[in-house]
Order: sequence, then C-alpha cells, then structure tokens
Amino acid sequence: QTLKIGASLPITGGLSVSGEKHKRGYELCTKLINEAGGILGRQVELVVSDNRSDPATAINQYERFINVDKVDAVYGTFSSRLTFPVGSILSKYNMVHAVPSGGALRIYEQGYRNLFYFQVSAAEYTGKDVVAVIQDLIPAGQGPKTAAIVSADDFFANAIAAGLLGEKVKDPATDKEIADLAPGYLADAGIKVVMQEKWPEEGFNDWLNLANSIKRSGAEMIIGLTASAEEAVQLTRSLKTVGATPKLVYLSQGAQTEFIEGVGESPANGVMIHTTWHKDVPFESTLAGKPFSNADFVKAFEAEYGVEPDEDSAIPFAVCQGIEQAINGAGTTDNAKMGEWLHARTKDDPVRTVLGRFTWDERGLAKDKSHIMTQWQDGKLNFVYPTGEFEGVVPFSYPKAGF
Amino acid sequence: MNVTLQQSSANSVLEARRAHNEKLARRADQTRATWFPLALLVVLLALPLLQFVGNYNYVLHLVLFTASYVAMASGWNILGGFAGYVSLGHSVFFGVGGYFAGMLLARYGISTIITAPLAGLVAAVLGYMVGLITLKVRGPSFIISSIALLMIARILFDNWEFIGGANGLTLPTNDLPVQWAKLPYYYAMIVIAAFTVWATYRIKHSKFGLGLRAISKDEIKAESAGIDTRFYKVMAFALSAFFVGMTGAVWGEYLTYLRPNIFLLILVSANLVLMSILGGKGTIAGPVVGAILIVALNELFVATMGASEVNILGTGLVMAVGLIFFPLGLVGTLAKKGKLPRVLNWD
Amino acid sequence: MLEVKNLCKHYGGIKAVDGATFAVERGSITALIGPNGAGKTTAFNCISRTVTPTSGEVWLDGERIDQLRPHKITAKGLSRTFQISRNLSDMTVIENVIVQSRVEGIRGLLRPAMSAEERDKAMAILDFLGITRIAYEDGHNLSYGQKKLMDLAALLMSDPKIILLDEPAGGVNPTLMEEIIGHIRALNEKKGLTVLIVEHNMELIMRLSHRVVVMAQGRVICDGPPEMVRKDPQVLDAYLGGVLEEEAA
Amino acid sequence: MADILQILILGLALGGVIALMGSGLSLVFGVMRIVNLAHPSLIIAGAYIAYWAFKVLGIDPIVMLPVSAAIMAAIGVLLYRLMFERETKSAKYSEMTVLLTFALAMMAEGVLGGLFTNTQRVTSPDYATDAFFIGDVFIPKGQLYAGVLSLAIIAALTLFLKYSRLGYAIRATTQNREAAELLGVNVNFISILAFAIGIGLAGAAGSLVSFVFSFFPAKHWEWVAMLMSVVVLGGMGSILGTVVAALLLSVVAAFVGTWIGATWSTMTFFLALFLILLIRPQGLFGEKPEMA
Amino acid sequence: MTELLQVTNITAGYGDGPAILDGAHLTVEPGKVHCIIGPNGAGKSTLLKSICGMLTIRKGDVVFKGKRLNGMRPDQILREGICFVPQERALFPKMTVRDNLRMGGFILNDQKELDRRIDGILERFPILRERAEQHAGTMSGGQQQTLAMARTLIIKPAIVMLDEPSLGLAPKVIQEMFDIMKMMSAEGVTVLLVEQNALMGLKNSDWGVVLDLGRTLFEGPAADVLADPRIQELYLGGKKAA
Ligand SMILES: Nc1ncnc2c1ncn2[C@@H]1O[C@H](COP(=O)(O)OP(=O)(O)OP(=O)(O)O)[C@@H](O)[C@H]1O
Ligand SMILES: Nc1ncnc2c1ncn2[C@@H]1O[C@H](COP(=O)(O)OP(=O)(O)OP(=O)(O)O)[C@@H](O)[C@H]1O
Ligand SMILES: [Mg+2]
Ligand SMILES: [Mg+2]
Repeated sequence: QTLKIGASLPITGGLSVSGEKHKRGYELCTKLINEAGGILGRQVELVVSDNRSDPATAINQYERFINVDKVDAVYGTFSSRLTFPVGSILSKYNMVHAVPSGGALRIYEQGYRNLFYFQVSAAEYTGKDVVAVIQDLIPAGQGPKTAAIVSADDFFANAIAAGLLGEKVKDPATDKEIADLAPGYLADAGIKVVMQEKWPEEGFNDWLNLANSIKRSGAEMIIGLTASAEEAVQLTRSLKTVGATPKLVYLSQGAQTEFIEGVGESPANGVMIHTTWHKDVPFESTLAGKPFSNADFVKAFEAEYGVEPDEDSAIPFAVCQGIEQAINGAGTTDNAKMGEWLHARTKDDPVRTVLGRFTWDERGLAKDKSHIMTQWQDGKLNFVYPTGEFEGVVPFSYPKAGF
Repeated sequence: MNVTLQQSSANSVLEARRAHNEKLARRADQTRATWFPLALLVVLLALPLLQFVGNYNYVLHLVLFTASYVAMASGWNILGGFAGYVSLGHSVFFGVGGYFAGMLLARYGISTIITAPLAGLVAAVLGYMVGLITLKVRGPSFIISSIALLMIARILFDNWEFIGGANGLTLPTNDLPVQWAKLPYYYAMIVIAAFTVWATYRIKHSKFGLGLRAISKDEIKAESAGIDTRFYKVMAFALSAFFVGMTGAVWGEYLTYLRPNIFLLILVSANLVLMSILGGKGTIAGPVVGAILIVALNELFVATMGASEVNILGTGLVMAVGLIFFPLGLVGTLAKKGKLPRVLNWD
Repeated sequence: MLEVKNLCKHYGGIKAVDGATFAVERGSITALIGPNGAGKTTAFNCISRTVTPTSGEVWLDGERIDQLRPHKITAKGLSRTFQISRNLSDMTVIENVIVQSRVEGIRGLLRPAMSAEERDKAMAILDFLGITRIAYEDGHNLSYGQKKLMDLAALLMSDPKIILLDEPAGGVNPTLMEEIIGHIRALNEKKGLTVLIVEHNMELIMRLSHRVVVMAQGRVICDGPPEMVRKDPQVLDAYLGGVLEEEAA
Repeated sequence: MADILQILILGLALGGVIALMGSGLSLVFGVMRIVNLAHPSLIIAGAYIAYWAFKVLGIDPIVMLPVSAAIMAAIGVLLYRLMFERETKSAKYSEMTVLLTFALAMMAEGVLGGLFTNTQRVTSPDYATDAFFIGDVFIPKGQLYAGVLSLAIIAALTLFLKYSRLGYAIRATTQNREAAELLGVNVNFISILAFAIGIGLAGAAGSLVSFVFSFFPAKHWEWVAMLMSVVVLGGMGSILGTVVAALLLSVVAAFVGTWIGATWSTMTFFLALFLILLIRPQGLFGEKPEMA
Repeated sequence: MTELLQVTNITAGYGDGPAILDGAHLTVEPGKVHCIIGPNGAGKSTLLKSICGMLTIRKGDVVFKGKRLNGMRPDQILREGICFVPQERALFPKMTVRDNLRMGGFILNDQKELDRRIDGILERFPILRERAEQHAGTMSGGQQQTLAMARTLIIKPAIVMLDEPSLGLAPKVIQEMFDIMKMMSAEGVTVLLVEQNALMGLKNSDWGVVLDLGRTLFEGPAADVLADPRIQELYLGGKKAA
C-alpha cells in the first residue's frame, strides 16, 4: 500500500512561477525516496493539485486530501497568503504542517498546532542579517548612510519592511500587539531612511517612475522588497534605465535564474539578496536514511530537469525531507506523533535537510539559523555571508559600480 | 378577366402557424416542478446525518461551497440575468459582506450567521450608491466599470490598516469537534441559498421582474412604458448585492481568514457570471445548475488532471463550448427548444 | 390639455424643432402633419421627454412636464408609440403588451407580473387588432405591420388619458386601419380620450381629426380645422404637392 | 522644474505603450463591436513569439513585429472560424463576444502556460534598459521606440479603415450586417479579415511590449482592467480617445505615484473611469448614445 | 411572353420555425412594375427575402434569367442583378449620407464613375444633398426612407425589389417616388414592390399580386385587382374604386 502525501500549490495564477518550482522540489524528493525504497517500506505517492493562487481553493484542496484522498501527510503550500488560511484548517485536523514558505510572524502567533517553518526565521527578523553584512563586511565609515525602502504590498515584503523600519506588529482582528520591533534594524545600524514607498500587489506598471523617485531621493542604499523575481527584474531594469547610482542594493527576491536572465550580468553585479539556500553551501543532510549532501541535490536536480535548482525548489525539497524523517522517526504516519517527534529535535539531533539543520521553537519557527547572504557577481550568484561558517564564501563586492 | 380567390379553409400555412403559436402558448404555461427544488432542499438539510456513519466533511464542504455559489450566482442573476447588466465586480459585495460581519465577529464575538442579513444590507447600500453612478452606461462600458469598482475596492482594502490591509485578518475558529465544526455554516449557507433562489423566483414573477426584463431589452421603450428604469435598475443592483453580501459574511467565518485577495478577486466574479450564463441567465434554475456544474467540473479537473494548465484551459474550453452550443445557457436553450426536463423548470 | 410653448430642439446646427407652439384640447383628435424632416417626431420625443428639449415648455393639464422623467409623464396618462416600432425581443407579444400596464407604488411592484385580468384584457385587445394568432410569438419575430399593431395594443393597455401616435397607419393594412380608426374614434367619443396623431395619410387625417397642426422646418406654419388646412396654399406647396386636388378630380 | 518635466516624460513614455495596447482593443470594438477581453492574453502570445525569436535566433523584437503580427493574424482567422462565426447572426453578438473572449483569454492562458511554463520572460535588446540623457532629464529608449512605432501603426490602420474600400466594407458590416450583404459585401470574408487585423494588432503590440514589460501567461489579468478603463475613458471605439486617455492618465498617474504614493497611481485609472461615468458617460471622445 | 424571374411554389420560414410561405408563386416580366399586396403578416416581406437569399428556401424554385438562385448568398444574388430594399431600413446609422450612398455602389469598381453617380443622386434629392454629411441614423423617418430608395439608383440592376417604398413619406414625396419608379421601368429596370398603400401602389403598377397566408391568391393586371370587389373589401379598405 502506498503512502500518500498531498500538496496544493499555485501552479497557475499570480504565484505560478514559484508554485511550479515547488512542485519540482516535492517531486524530485519523492522520486528519490521511492528509488531508495520509500518510507517505512511503503512507496510514496505525491498528490499535487493546483490552487490557482487562490486561498479558498487551497483550503478546499487540503480538505480533499484529508477527507477524500485520505493522505497520510501533507506538504505546505507556497506564500504567506496561502499558508495562513491553510494553517488554520490543518491545525483543526491536527496535521503536521511543514511550511516551505510563509514567513509572516503573525502566522506563528495564531496558536496553530504542529506548524514547522522550513526557513531561517520569521520575515520580520530578516533585516538582522542584512544589517549584519553592512556592519561586518564594510569598513567602518564607508557604509551607506541613507536608504530607500521600496516594497510590494505583500504579506512577506511588508513583514521584512516592518523589521527594518521598527514597526509594531499587530493583529488587526483584536488589535493585539504581537511584537514591537522598534527601533528597527536600519536605525540600529545608523542608516537613515530617506524614502519609503509601497506598490500594490497586482497591476503595477509604473516602474520607471518609481525608479526615478528612488534616484531623486539620493539614497546610498536601495532596499527592494519584491514579492516575486519578476518584480525584482522590473525594479532592477528600471534602476538601470534611469541611471541610479547607489552604493548598495539589497533585494528580497532575485536569487532565481530568471533574475539574471531578465536583467543581464552587469546590472545585476553587486546586488545582494538574502536566501535560505545556496547551491554551493556544503550542507549535509539525510535522505531515506542515507547521507545526501546539498551537492547531491544539485546534481540530482540537474539530471532530472536539466536546469540548476534555486531556492524555490530546494526549500520544498527540505520540507519533504523533514516529513520523511518525521515519519521514520515517529515510526508511524500518526500526525500527532510526528509532530511530537519534530518538536523534540535538539541541536545535536536535528532534522537534516539540504537547507541545513532544523530545530523549532514552540511556535514553529526555526531556532539558531541565519540567512545566507548572496551577491550577484559576473553572472554568478555567490554567497558572501556568513563568513567563517562554511567553505566557499566569496569576498563581498562594495560599492556597486552603477547598473 | 375572371378573378378567382380560393379561400380554402384548410390552408396549411394557417394550420402550421396556429400549431406553432399553440406550442408557444403551451410552453408559456407549462407547469413548473416546484416539488423538485423542495425535495432537493430536504435532502440537503438531512445530509449531515452522514456524519454519524463516517467522516463526510469533504462532502459537506462541497455542498456548502456549491450552496454559496448558488446564492451568489442567483443574486447576480437579478442584475445580470433579469436586468441585463453583466457585472464582473460582484466580488466587491462578497468582500464587503465578509469583512463587515468578520470585523463584528473579531471585535464583539457575534457570529456572522446572526449578522449576515446586516452585512447583506451594508452591501446593498453600497450597491445602491455604486449603481447610481455606473448604471448610467450599459453593455461593455458597464462591464468595465464593474471591473474598475473591483480594482478600487481592492486597492482601498489593501491599504486599510484597520482591517488588516493586504495582510488580512484571522477570525477565531469555533470550538466544535472536527466532525461537527462545519454544521453551523453548512445550514446557514443552505438557508441563504434557498432563500435567494426563492427570492429570485418571486422577483421574476412580479411586476418588478417584468420591468427588469423590459429594461434588459430596450431601456427607452421601458421608460416610455412607464417604468422608472433608474429606480428599477438601482434596486436590482442593491438586491443582488444583498444576497452576495450575506453569502460573503458566512463564508468569511467559515474560512476563518479574511484577505482582500480571497474576496476581491475577478475570478470569483467571473465564476458567478460563468455559472449563471452556463446554466441559463434570467432563469431560476440556471444559476443553480450552473453552480453545481462548475463546482463538479472543477472537482473533476482536480481529481483527474491534478495540477496543470489543463485546468484553466479546461475551464475556458467549457465556457466557450457552452456558449457556442448553449447560447442561452443549459436551462434557457433547452427550454427554447422545448426539451427542458420537467424537474428543471422552476420558473 | 396639452400645451407646447416655443419648443426648440437643436442638434448642432440642425434645428429639428425651432420654436413650435401648439395646443391639444381635451377630448379632441389633433393631427400633426408636415413634410419629412419637419420635426414632428422630434416634437413627440420632446413631449414624452425621450429627448431633452433645448428650450421651451410643455404643459399637461396645467402642469409643466418638460422637466419630468419619461416614466413620470407616462404615469400622468400620456402614452406614445414610436415611428419605428420598438419591441422587446425575447418577450412574447402578450408580455410586450402587459409591460405597459400601470404599476403603482412599491406594493404594485410586488404584484404578480401577469394577473388573470390583465391577461384577459390584453388578449381582448390583441383580438381586436387581429393578432391573437401571434400572442405568444417573440415580439421581435413579427412583420413590420404586426409590430405597429403590437405597439398600439400596448398603448391601449395602459388606459391613457392622452395618446401620441407616430404614423400608426404606416405599413398597416388599410382594411384593418379602418377598424382601428373606428376604435380610436369610439374611445375618443365615449371615454374622452385625447389623441395627437402624426400621419402622412391625408385621407385618414381629414376624416379623423378635429384639428390639424402643420409643421415645416421645425415651426408651426398652419393650425386649424382640416378643411381650412387642406386649402392653405402654404401647406399645399410644402407638403401635399397637389395630391388632394388630383384625388378630388 | 526638471523634476516635473522628468515625471511628465515618464508618464508619456508609459502612456505610449498603454496607448498601443489599448488602441488595438478599441479598434476591434470600434469596427467590429467585439469587446476583446482576450486582447491582453493575445498580446502575451505575440510577446512570446518575439521572445523566442530573440532568444533562439537573436532577432530584434522590432524586426519581428511584422512576423508576429502575421502569425497572430493567422491564428485570428482560425479562432474566428471556430468560435465567432456562428455567433454573428445572434442578436446579442456584442454581449456574447465579451463572454467568448473571456473564455478565450482563459484558454490562451492555459495553452501558453502549457507551452512556455509560467516563468516570467522579457526580451532584452540593448535599448530596452537605456535612455537618452538630455542634461538632467532622460527619455527611456525602449518606451520611446515602442510608443512611436505603435502610434505609426495605429495611424496607418486608422487611415486604411477610414478611406479604403475594404475599410468601408468592414464598418458597414459592423453597423448593419444584413444591409451590407444586400449591397454586395461578402460579410463573412470581411468579418474574418477584420478579426484577423485585430488579432494581428495584438501580435504587433506583443513584440513591442516584450521589451517594455516582463510577461508570463497569467499576466493578462493585470492588464485587462487597466486597458479597459483607458478605452472606456476615451470613449468606446474611439482610437484617438484611447490614445489621449492613455497618455493623460499615465501622466496623471505618474504625478500621483511620485507625490502621493505608488499604490495610488494604479488607482488613478479606475477613479478616472468612475469620474467620467459621472460627468460624461460616453467617454471623452465617445458619441452620445442615440435616443429615440 | 418571357419571364425575367420565376418563383414557383416556394416554401420558406425563419430558422426552424413554421413555414411562413407555402405555395407562393410569382412571375416577373421585364420592364414592368409589379405590386404585391396583402394583409399584415401575409408573408410579403418573407417572399422578397427568400428571393434575395436572406432566407433559405425549403421547397420550390427561384429562377432568374434561366438560372436557379436557391442557396446563393445575398451578395452573389445582387451581383446577378437583383437588388432589394428591405422594409426595416437597411442603412448604416453611423455613416454619413454620402458614405451610405457610396456603400450602395460597393459592387462598382470604377470609383470615378461612382462619385459621378453619387453626385447625380444628390442632385436629384435636394434633401439628401443638404444632409450629405449627417449620420444616416439621425435623419427623420422619411428622410431615411428616401435615402434607402435613392441608394438603389446608383447601380442599375435588372430587378429592384422595394418593400413598402412609400412608408413614412409625405404625400408630395410619394408621388415623386412613384414617378421615379416609372422612370426606372422605362429605363428597363424591372420593379417589384410591396405596398400597404395598395390603392396608390396598384394605380402606379402594371401587374398586381395578392398574397395572403403565405400563398399567392391572385396574379393579374393591376387594373383587374383594383376592380375586384372582394379584393376591395378584404385588402383595400373597402372603399369603392376611384
Ligand atoms: N439626433 C439627431 N441629430 C441630428 N439631426 C437630427 C437628429 N434627430 C433628428 N434630426 C433632424 O431633425 C429633423 C426633424 O426630424 P424628425 O424626425 O422630427 O422629422 P419628422 O417630422 O418626424 O419627419 P418624418 O415625417 O420623415 O418622420 C430632421 O431634419 C432630422 O434630420
Ligand atoms: N424574423 C422572424 N422570425 C420568425 N417569424 C417571423 C420573422 N419575421 C416575420 N415572421 C413571421 O412571418 C409572418 C410573415 O411576416 P412578413 O414580414 O413576411 O409579413 P408581411 O406580409 O411583410 O407583413 P407586413 O405588411 O406587416 O409587413 C408573420 O406572421 C411573422 O410573425
Ligand atoms: Mg417622424
Ligand atoms: Mg412586410
């Protein structure tokens, strides 16, 4: 009898680009597991369905997985906006909810059971690593003094911005304060915000004008919190067109191959992006009980799909690894037991994935992890931070020499 | 010259025309099958009994989901089907209803099932005011103005911090065990759907409904026939917003999550339009049949083809084929051809 | 009963109606004639407010109605037909007729669309006009003349006080027209129905009307009893083109 | 001052591209009474043609323009025969086409998604991210080329429709199909031709848009509302109106975006639509609807 | 006597509706003016529509100059030489009067000749010349009718079929209309018209046809039709002949 795992993903609609990549991550991992003999001796059957980027459909489909397909476990979906409602329903059914993407702090403050986030930390805390790069890698006094923050009006981007700017995170339903992030990472690092702008989630076209405003603000650092690689491309291309000359550019998206393809090598040079994963980082993990390094993953992925993987495929791959280890560890597909097992992970006995080691706190956020900061250099995405932790760190390039 | 006029009484043309007219007359007062929707309602009300013998949550979910679309498509039908104003922006009222009742629930703990009529009223007032502006134009311009309304609402909701902006708002879940958790919403939605269908029936067979139909054909003629076209149209808009708003209220609590891009989606509106048109715009059974059909088809696509572009291609294809072969919708076209099964003749 | 004062309707440079003044007495049958493009239809449109007049006043029963919306005017008892019939497609002939029956107040809106009495009344009218045969036909699928008759039927349905007929005889069979004229005259005599009629059929006008108003180029050029009008040289020249003399000969 | 000038230029630059996309829509409505909701997704199809030609063969998208227009026109013929031909006699043709093209938009999205995946694409000829600098002020080259070319195409087409014999036949067929047929017009052929022109225009727009915006199959949802607003504002069917509305709104949106906030710049289009409905329902250049 | 157009026993109807015509026949002779009369809904317009290809003929034949027309499209039939002006005015409402006339000559290839003929028409109908740049849809009822008639004069077909040409025209203009028709037939154009204004119509015609309930009841010289008392009573308004 096969072991069924369901995943509802945005294969069509606004989030389709990432959705498709997530599907690959899940599929590859399932295939490798099956080749190695499955989980608990059972072959794994992956049921993926398309929620068209629509939350109601996503909920509907998880209900279908649980009630009709009678799946043994589920994988999470892509994006905060879909994860939030799905979290509620999975919690109700007591399913282990391994989240590949859904970084807003509020999700983890709802009291949902068995939530496990397979990324570094809640999005609100991303700024910490960005500022760390500036403080650690740029000689004192030469760092940017002013910043322009432009962001998509998106759950995830808003959350990063809240951390950088030191806003309060509130639950609008009850007006309860969830976290006070004051004074914010930028203020901490002595960087003054000279411009701040948000663009709507859908239907925004006026990139040149936005880029022009950024240029006019004269900010030395440009922080672009885009919701997708597409927006990152648009923003970068526009900055090039208007001839902006910042010292440092940090984007929240843009580690994907589409980015370099869309903007070209020279404009991308020096653009810094935070990621959870990078192909050169020597993470060691296990798959089907055997060691499986990050390099193995990259090789397997290229063999399967003919292209290099990026973060959007690596994270779901890690989610799949986590569920596999949880079932094996608990020895059953009883989701309550799996949840207990996952919660019981410690620093020395973590879940091992191609994203590195994972242990979680009560809320479901990973403990003791930090982002990998990457930078585009001559058409290659190199990782520049944290230094000293792994091999292969490339020197940080600063300041950026125009677009 | 000799003029011969043969006024033969057995003129075949006369016969044919008389027969034709009699056929039309018969169709006009064909007895409708009121028992069928009533029986359907009884079955649906008893359906949750299944929970005693197993877990049929998904079945309940599907029925509830379908019922919500039945209510909304039927509501849409008042404006789009009777009055002939196709709106692609009705998800605005879905959102307004959802948020209004949702905020009451979040702040004061009053269940949306109680506040749904109030939410409907709020949606209706908004519909009335919007109608005053947009119902000045018909046809394509109106359709586009409805899309614009949706866009405006979307931007406003996305930026309104009080209701959580683009990030949305979570609502408390009820404390019932998983098996029974859906029931309150299930019954609420069935009742709303049944009420809406009944209301559209009453409207269609009233002077108001006749006036709306006249408006949909020729507004100038209607006006000169003594129909206050502006009032009729705006009322139709408000009424149709009312039912959609009520549905939104209950749907919000059922989802436990309110977010502009759950409610204020063009695809939600498009679904209403698709359902009404595929089933038969302007008929009573049409939106119901359409809703069931589309939900079923969606399920089929998900079950058989899973995740793929085939899904959206399929939806488009069904819509196109339906339009080409059933230009008046299933119910409408069959009725015109005199082939409508009795059980589907609700009007 | 109906008074039109100094009515103007200009389309850009075209003065469709240019200061027309005339009155229709209660209980009379008044004809409005004039050459093509004289502004007769436009005057009708202004009176029933289907178009907004550029200037001028329209009074009905001592009340000014040129600011009212068309349905209000209809509610006051003024009904009209259109020169080019406007029919409601996808609605049966009988529905086309019943649509015109009066609805009063919010309660009226909730009344059943077609009550038995209304249906009987409509059928009686259709019968009189000889079109019961097509009572359930789609209002769109009629011959030209049938559409005209349907319009007339709808008009009679609303029990108006005053009716404005725009070329009711155009395209209608002469034999049938005779009967219709008889009926209109009967309504006029028995119920005091006031009629304003536009027609090009002079013979009909002469027999039917009590008074004739002649328009040309947007103005009233002659106004009086039929006998007088038919002899007016201005009218003969602009409109009749000597037809009547020929007929008389 | 330079600031204001710069914002103005950027608004006009964006407006030129939007005018291009919208005028195809307007043209198809004006001569055929078809509200082509699939226009944006067909633009995307045209953009894909340009994209692959650029990627595989290295052909400049501007050079590709006639080719992708021709390919799309051919597809238009096919679509017309399959989907629209039998509807032409329907009394509700215009309304029907709104729904049919809506279905077509979904199908196109599905097919494009299947063929090209949902990865976002953009062609990057050098001029796409370059600008002419005149002192402090710059004019983006990509938008400039796209705008000027599109205005030229639209002008040529408008003249063709206005003065050529085929143009007469197309307009006549739209206004009164039966009458045109009685006067010797082969209405079916004319309808196919007109439809092919409309879709071909989407193909042409696609080539130009391919280096201005990035695109993927689902992108058309974002475009359709904005383009439609522009068309209604200009007056349904008036190409001049569409162009003026596109330029005007884009400029206003640029100022709103700079001075008030980017979020509200998108709103400009929709608010303007509501405003125009309030004061001039037929749009800036639209004809007043006929009354009696 | 050689007939130009021969309609034999045709059956026709709209869509899949009942037969409106059943057993209608008609003979059209060259150079004459023919007038069809009959009550409303008799099928007169339907008959003309069947001849010109707007309706499919279910049974029977339409033969023009020895050629069968069944199944041909209206635009092809026009090119054969049969021109039809329907009852519901077939104008292009958003085109100017001049452009409407230009469309009337669509099948002419010589543009110069076309312009010349249009000028000729405008000369003949001052009301049209006055309104040459006005949109046809905004003209008065009678003006539109005049335009529709005038348009047929641009091409010189073998047969012109006019459905109630006098509709909505002022008496003075009606007279002109019939004069033009006579002139056309003198020029060799055969005229086939339908008239409700039957007295007027028959008086100006050579040949009369009575159509009722979809079949031809009588065909004969117009004077005979006028004289027949039963036809008088049934279709002409019951008045004694003038
Ligand atoms: N919308 C319009 N735009 C421009 N001119 C118009 C418009 N409507 C009417 N006209 C002009 O106004 C004049 C009067 O038209 P109207 O229809 O009132 O004439 P009428 O007296 O009814 O003629 P008929 O006997 O031919 O029906 C005509 O010359 C017509 O061309
Ligand atoms: N489009 C249509 N669809 C269906 N039936 C139609 C259609 N047009 C006409 N009819 C029917 O065909 C019959 C004959 O119509 P036709 O138009 O030929 O009459 P007619 O003799 O021209 O009458 P009139 O003098 O009133 O113009 C009518 O009974 C009418 O109901
Ligand atoms: Mg008139
Ligand atoms: Mg007729």
